[in-house]
Amino acid sequence: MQQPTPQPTPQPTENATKYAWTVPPDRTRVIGTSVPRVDGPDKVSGRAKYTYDIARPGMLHARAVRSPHPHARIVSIDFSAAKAAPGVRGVLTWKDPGTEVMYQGDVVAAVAADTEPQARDAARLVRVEYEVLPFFSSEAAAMQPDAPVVFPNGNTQAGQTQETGDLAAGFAAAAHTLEATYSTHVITHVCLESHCSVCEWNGDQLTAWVSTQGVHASKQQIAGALKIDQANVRVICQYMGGGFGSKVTADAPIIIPARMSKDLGAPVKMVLDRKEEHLDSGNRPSAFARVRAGVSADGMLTAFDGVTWGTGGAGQGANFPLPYIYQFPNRRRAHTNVYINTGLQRPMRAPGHPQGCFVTEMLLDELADLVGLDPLELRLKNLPPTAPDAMWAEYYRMGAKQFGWDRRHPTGDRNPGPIKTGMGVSANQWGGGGRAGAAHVRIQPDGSVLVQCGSQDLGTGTRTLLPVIAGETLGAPLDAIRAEIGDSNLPFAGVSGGSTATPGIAPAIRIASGRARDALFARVASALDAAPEELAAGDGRIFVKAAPERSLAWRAACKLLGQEPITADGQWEPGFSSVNTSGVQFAEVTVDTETGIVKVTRILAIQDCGLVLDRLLAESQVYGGVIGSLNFALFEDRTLDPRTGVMLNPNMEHYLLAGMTDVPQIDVVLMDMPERGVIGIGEPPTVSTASAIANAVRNALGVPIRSLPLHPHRVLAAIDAHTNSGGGPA
Amino acid sequence: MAQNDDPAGTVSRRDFIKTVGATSVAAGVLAPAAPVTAQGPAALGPGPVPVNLTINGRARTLQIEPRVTLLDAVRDHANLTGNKRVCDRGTCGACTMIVDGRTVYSCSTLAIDVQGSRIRTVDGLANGDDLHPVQEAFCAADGMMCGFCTPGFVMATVALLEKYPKPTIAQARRELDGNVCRCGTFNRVFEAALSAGGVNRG
Amino acid sequence: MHHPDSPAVVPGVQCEHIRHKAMYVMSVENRDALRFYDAYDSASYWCQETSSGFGPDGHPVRPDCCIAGRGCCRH
Amino acid sequence: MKAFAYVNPSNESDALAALRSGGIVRPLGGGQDLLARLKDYLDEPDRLVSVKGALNREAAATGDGGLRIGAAMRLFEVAEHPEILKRYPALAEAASTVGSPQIRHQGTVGGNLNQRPRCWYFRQEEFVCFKKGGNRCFAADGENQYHSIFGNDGPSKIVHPSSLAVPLVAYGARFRLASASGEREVAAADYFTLPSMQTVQKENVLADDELLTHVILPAPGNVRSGHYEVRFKESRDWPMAFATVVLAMNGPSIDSARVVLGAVAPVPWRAEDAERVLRGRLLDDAAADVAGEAAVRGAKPLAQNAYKIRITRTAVKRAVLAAAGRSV
Repeated sequence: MQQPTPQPTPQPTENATKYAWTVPPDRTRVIGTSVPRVDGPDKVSGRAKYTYDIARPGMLHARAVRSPHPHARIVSIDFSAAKAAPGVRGVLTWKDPGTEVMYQGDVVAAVAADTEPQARDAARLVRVEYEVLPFFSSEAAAMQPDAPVVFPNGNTQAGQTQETGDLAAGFAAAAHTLEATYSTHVITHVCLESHCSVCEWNGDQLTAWVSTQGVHASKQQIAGALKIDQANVRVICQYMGGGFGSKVTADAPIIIPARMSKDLGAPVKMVLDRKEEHLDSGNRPSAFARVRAGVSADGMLTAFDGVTWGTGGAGQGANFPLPYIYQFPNRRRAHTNVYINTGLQRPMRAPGHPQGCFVTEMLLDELADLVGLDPLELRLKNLPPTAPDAMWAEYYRMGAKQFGWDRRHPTGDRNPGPIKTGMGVSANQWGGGGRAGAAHVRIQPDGSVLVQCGSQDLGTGTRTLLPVIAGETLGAPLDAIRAEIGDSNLPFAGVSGGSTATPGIAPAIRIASGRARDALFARVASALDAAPEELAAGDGRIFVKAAPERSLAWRAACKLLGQEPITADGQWEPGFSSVNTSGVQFAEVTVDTETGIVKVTRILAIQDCGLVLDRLLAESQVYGGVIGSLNFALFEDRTLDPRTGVMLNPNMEHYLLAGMTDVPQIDVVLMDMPERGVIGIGEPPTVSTASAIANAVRNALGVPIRSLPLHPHRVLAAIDAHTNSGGGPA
Repeated sequence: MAQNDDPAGTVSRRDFIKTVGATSVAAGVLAPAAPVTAQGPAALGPGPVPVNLTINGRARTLQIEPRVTLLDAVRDHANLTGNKRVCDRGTCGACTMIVDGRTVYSCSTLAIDVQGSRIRTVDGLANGDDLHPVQEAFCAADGMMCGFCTPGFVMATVALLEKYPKPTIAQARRELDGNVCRCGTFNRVFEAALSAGGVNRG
Repeated sequence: MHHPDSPAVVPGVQCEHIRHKAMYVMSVENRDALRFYDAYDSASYWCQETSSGFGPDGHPVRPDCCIAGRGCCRH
Repeated sequence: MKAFAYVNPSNESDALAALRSGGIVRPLGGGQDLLARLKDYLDEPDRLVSVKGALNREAAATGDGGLRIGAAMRLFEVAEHPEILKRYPALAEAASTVGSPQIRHQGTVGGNLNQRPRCWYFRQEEFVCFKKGGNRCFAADGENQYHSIFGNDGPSKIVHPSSLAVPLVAYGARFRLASASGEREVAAADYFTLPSMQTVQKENVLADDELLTHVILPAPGNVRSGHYEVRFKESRDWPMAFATVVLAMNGPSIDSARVVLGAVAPVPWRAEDAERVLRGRLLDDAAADVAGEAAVRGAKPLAQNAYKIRITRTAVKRAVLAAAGRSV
């Protein structure tokens, strides 16, 4: 593994001063208030058209034929019965006979028919003959020294050992050492809108409606896969039903309809069903860590020695950051990727971080007990130095007060009765800075404003950020501003991923809006008997800074443009956004020791995110991250049958997800740091909750549960082991 | 972690993996069915038959197969695409419609089986641009993110408030327990449910 | 993020068809990232030729094996 | 799902005739289980007979002080019915926790009793297990954490999925079964069948051309009942184990007891040891403890579900406490 090449931080430009986020004190601020999302009415009324809702005249429906086997060679594919079935218009071979399928759900072929049920019926009539091959359904199986060769470059791949400091000296300095193995499990993204697209050709021009995290990225990938010019592809995604990292790749559900629609001369739609979505649309890799760590008598971390492994499925890696955040001056880490025959991992909300966070935070709580320190104290002693992007110490102290940490009992609830309570904490960090964004702003003479940006809305509220930023900058009323996103014909923007979308596009929108505003000032200044630079905009008016009573209402000002609109463009520049967020979370749980059932009662999430653009939307991101992580901690768990490698819960019945009654009180504290500019927070809030919950369970029971999810059988087994080891009744 | 102690592939292939397609009969292949008994009602289908539905107050006749679910009939044949298909197995609630005053999973209801019922979908809730109070409350509280579960949650909340205009916390949680959100909007959906005003008993 | 994510794809070394998310994320580099933890590669890779995680030869797509010598590798 | 024909009879005799119309025919009640099975290609009938309009959906008093419930009564109606709430509260409680509001609005009494197993091997088309005419139970040595700890000597390790079956057995209910050639009554306790090689493809004695039309509850007498479900996830999930206890009281003492367990065996499981130890005891904390201990005596866990023993013990204990009017 290679270190990333550090690059110089770009220097702020002239625009960064000219259009800095600062707001004159003499007018109302839009940014940072709670503006309801502009497309809320469309979403609550069902008017919002997702890719899944798109219907085109003459549209056909494609359905994949998928391998039921975890590993097999395709011997033959017989389409004859499928071709004869009602409504069938075409078939496609995705993998040729002689090649191998590597996991259950791997695509072999596809059919297209007039209706979706016909396509589903016909796909079942495609007869595929397989030669079944050896496979692995678990990491342990693939790691056996005498395992058959299933993956040609090795069933496992060891990374380079990374070592910092002097491990032997670190352990020599330790008053206590701990050896333990921790693990987290595989979960799938479960986007409610499954992966889907509609592809339609007009001559050599392809229009693709895609449920995607990146309209421009999809355009590039589709063109690459089809070997056509990027200029001939247009990707549209007005609304999308969740991605969580899995919708960056242009995969079979896009390329199959693109190819079939070309061949068949009709638009083709392909929508995965829930089972396909679980099997073949990505997952979060598993993580195992066998750790030996040392701590000094006064609670300073001295040494960390970790051997880690995990699987990202059939040939993909599973690395994760470790140790996480806390400073071990002497450390060693050796990681091995293990390949098994399942669907491939894809980035999933904060890739790697929830795993590394779990291992490290669990370890820290155990070390704190060895030393006899409050776990919060141990953390405070071992954090990196405080910096604007590393405020954990301050947040821990603040959160402890708000959460009532002083009511936390020492490890093991001694109260009588079967229901035990506990508290836990955990920290997170994330980069959250982006640089890919361009925007176009047009002020029309009638006062209406068009803001365009080729980003897309993953659910974070991107569309709303356009009028919030433009409204703030232009001083125009929000309802005069129309936002256009989700179309690759709009100015370039990067994918909504890595929490980079907002920091990527917000500077571009700010600059384009600022330029448009300056152009407007130049055109209306004479009407206010002022020089352009003496003007300001806000609260729906253009006014003279020194004499605000000399003003023009927004529409009156725009009327002065005559017939000529103002247009302006902007691109990301440094100085409006930055990287790195820090956050902490507190969790309180009850554990029923007679059933093993964990209930989360309260979560406190403190998160910084630089400049808060829209408080309502930013808070929603934190709620969502917390609940996603609660699901990771307790409920969701991709379960494979060990004998056959077949997934047992590719549905939403046995693949458990929290419902209303399972969701606790969640208090969100957003730390507004406007001086840092915009930073994305889609990911960091989902890093910490699971480990805070697991630490709270440990605090309740007096015994750690080192594997997720915290299923009752694990909780009861831990209680039993503790009791049997003389730990007394938990 | 399960140990794969079984040498790969030794599970008998007779047990595992039914030959795909062996038992399938595609739509329309079956001959039209004859009446079942001399006195009983005739069997309809399996091919398309006229199905009469009253959706959002409007009567429609759709030519559909008996196997078509209410959800697919409304979406694909009546072109009302507000409610979504997510799990398609009656577990997630995105397809929630109100039939004769009560919430149902429209993915797990046959369209042909609810003829004569009053069917309400999210598409019929607003009056033009005038949103239903529940919809207003969802917007104000940001009770949505990606919005894909939202139509189902809105319908479940409408039914909740028509049943209990002033719900207790327990009633609200319970009546909304049949819906799942993956983005994690629960707290704000809940806020919306408790703050929505002006909903009459349906 | 400044992911120390996916550092391993180098133009001219790996196949030109290899893809991973960071190519499309365009995050800002953060020189301080490494003060918290060691570099790691959590990326998932795919092949633009096949639109899947397996190359035209059916074998997994990864920076360590999408290199010269593999039949389908292109520079 | 495979395309099928649909029949909508308006009375019982037409429905029963339609069941004999040839090909594979299935009755359609609320459809909450059946449609999922059809979509997963676990069942591919040629014809569905909608029975909601053909079967009774009322709860009516019987001459001897009992209650007769039509199989088409929906679960939310059971949960809210004043007579059921008053006289058979464990039944109302069981109905009130099934699935979700949407499922309770659609699901019927008959459908709840006759639904097929939720075993995740059974539910995946790829596994042709005993229940589908195959020659093994994949759960026996597979992922069996949710499977049976009692009655699992036979070929199938499922747990019976019905929530209503457990209180109905505990209250001593009988089921009326009708076919075109006649009708019969079967005790709820005899309706559900432990799997043998001969019976493994079904979970009860209902013939393919029969319908379960009514549930008949005897007069409850001087009983106290309690019901407790252990649920990992509270929203829309299956209980991991649950128990109904019905205690015939003689003043403060228990005269006789019925203790029935759910989600632990291929049938609603009578915990006869627990019934024995409760007999003649005062209804108190100690009774709850000993009943819990006795109820799991003889449990035979599979490789991954020993934890269910503790959960089951807890369910029984808490059900007894609930009968005593106490909550945990």
